[in-house]
Amino acid sequence: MSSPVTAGWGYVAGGYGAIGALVAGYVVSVLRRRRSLTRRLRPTPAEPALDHRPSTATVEEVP
Amino acid sequence: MTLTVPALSKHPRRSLLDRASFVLGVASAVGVVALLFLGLVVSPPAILYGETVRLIYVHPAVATITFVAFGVCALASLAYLWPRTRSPRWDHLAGASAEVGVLFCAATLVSGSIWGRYTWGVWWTWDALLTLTLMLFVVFVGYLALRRTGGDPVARAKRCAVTALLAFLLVPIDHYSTSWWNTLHQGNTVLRVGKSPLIEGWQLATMLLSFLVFAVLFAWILLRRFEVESMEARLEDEGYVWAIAERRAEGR
Amino acid sequence: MWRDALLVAGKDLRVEARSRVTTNQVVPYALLVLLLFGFAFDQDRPVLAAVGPGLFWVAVLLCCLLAVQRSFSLESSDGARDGLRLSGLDGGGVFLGKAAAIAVQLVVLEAVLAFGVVVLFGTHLADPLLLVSTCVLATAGLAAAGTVYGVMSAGLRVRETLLPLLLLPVVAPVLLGATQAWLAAAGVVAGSGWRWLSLLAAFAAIYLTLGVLAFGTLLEDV
Amino acid sequence: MEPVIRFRSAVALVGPFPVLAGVDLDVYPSEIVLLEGANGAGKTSILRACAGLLRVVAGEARVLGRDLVADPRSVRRRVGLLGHSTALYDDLTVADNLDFAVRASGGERSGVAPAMARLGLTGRLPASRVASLSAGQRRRVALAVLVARDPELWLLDEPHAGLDADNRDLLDALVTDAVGRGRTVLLASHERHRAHALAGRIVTVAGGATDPSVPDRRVRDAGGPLGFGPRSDAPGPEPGVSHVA
Repeated sequence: MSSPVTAGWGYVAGGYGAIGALVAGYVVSVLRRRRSLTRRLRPTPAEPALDHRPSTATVEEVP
Repeated sequence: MTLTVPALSKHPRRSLLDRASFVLGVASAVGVVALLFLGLVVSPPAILYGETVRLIYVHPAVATITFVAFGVCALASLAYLWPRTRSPRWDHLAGASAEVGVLFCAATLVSGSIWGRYTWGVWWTWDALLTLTLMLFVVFVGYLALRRTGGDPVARAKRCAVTALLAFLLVPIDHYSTSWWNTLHQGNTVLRVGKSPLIEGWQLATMLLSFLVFAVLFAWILLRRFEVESMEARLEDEGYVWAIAERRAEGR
Repeated sequence: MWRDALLVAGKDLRVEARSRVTTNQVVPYALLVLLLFGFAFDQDRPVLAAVGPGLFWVAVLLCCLLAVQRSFSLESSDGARDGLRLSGLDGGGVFLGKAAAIAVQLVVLEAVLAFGVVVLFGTHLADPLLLVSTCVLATAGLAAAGTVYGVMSAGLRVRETLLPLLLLPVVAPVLLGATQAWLAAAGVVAGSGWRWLSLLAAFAAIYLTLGVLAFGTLLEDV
Repeated sequence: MEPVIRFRSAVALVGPFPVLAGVDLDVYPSEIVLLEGANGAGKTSILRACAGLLRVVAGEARVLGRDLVADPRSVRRRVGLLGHSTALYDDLTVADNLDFAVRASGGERSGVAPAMARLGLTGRLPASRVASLSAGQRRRVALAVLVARDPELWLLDEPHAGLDADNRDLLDALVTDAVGRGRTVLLASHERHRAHALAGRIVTVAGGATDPSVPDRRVRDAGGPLGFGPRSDAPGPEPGVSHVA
């Protein structure tokens, strides 16, 4: 059995790697979804993006 | 004739949320780097565990965040179910925190079993806390499956809110049932560390830092995910206005 | 509310009496499950005897799943679900009614299964009082939880696969508690089985109260 | 006179799709109103909305004085909906079904026997399982439930479909009786001839809304207090009474 000190690094790498991969992978997916959504939500130029829209959207706004 | 359709969700104010999440983003990035540096380089290996003690800088923090995330989900669900405080935003928060919770729960389980492999020589033991965490993971995966079922958004939100509450009620029940059953776990030196005599100096400092860093990271991810959830709802919501116009055109 | 509950339970049980689905299909299925366990442990009698209670409760859990799916398939036919909504029955009443109907069917199943376990596995069952009270509490918990998740997944297209995913992990504590109580009754496990009953009682209480409160809104939405 | 049904630009959604996109409708007590329109125009949705089954998310929706937007469940026991699906349990017998349906909605069992007699559900029918009945018979059982409950508002979705000639006459008689007893009827039907003979007023539905361009046509005075002129705020239907071909 290799001495406990060196054997430990394998597990440390495994642990950090696992958490890192999971968290990083998820963060990337969330950011990508967020970017695509902001693009799809880009309103017509007349209306500023993500402004304080009135709580009810009235049909009038629909051309 | 004006036809008003209540937007099912008020979208988050841009300035406050964006600025907050930007700051959080930077803070969590810096925190992670500092934690890696302290955890892997500066703090000494322990006598008994050798290098694997470094796992103590990630595993307990991730585990704690898991419970925090599921707690946020349960509270948001409760707020949604309560008629006075009902608003779609609670449902979005519940959905976001559940998903982040499942992520951290997976991280906890993986890192826990890797560490268990070293210290107990086995990937999995039917220990009270491990079983509880795995139970929570399975139950909330079911919750996420329920979130994706379609239909009327209000109905979906109610179903999910009730499930989230039930899932979170599982925590105390499971806690007792599994702890009566048996427990191998080391007690709270691993999970919630107060001033623990077992470790001190750099190790303790790094560990406390790890809780802070992961808390900030959690908050940032949650905020981003919450924004995504709200935007998705708004997209669906805006669809209604167009759909109503098309529907009426059908009639003419 | 209790009048509504009786009405709904009466209806469900009368449907069962007429259609005989549980007695003709679920009971044989339960015995089949025991048989499969027998094959799995290749008739190693001492092991089977010791593991009997656990297998019993796993079989009960699987049958509870079928009973819940059957109970909510009644409503999915020909607009019956709208009928229930339209009738203006009290949500809590409908919940208790359906849960009671499921519970009755489960009790019948448990009787048959207990007989099966004793015969097939040769499990020694002592302390009948503890056994029966465990059954009563566990059945209440299973029926309540089953009804809550049953109505939740009833309206959805993916209900067949969603219900097990939602229900089984949640009733795991019941499986654990009931099995431990039975093992204690059979003297296999040290310590008193009564401790586990308090767990089963807590579980049943939580799901019964939450079911009565939430069922109305859950039934409301498809 | 407080209308039994009062919808103002009511919107209802099924998932993302707005089945109702701005419905304006007034129905007054003891009136028989016919909803006409193409398939998918929203007739059934209007009936389901009136019964409180379909949630109205915007606009105003009041039935029997109750606000459906706030609480759709408040009106259900006073309303009867006869839809395409009969809401019966196949495994139960006709008698069991009727008994459960009536008692579940708060009615008395006493109403069951006369209703069955009225609908000709006699002989071996009461004891036979609903699963073994023909479509026409099933509709008669569903109709019997409605007759036994005798709610204040009758919502009939294509009631004549699947009924043979004399059963249709029976239906018309039942509806006329109900209106005679002060009940109100809102029905959707494609049976132009029969529906027009039955209905006092016709509202056209298109594109999930009541179509303002087509004025409400008055067929004839169907008894009951109908002669109170055009509705206050709706587009004025021409007062003259013309028999619509």
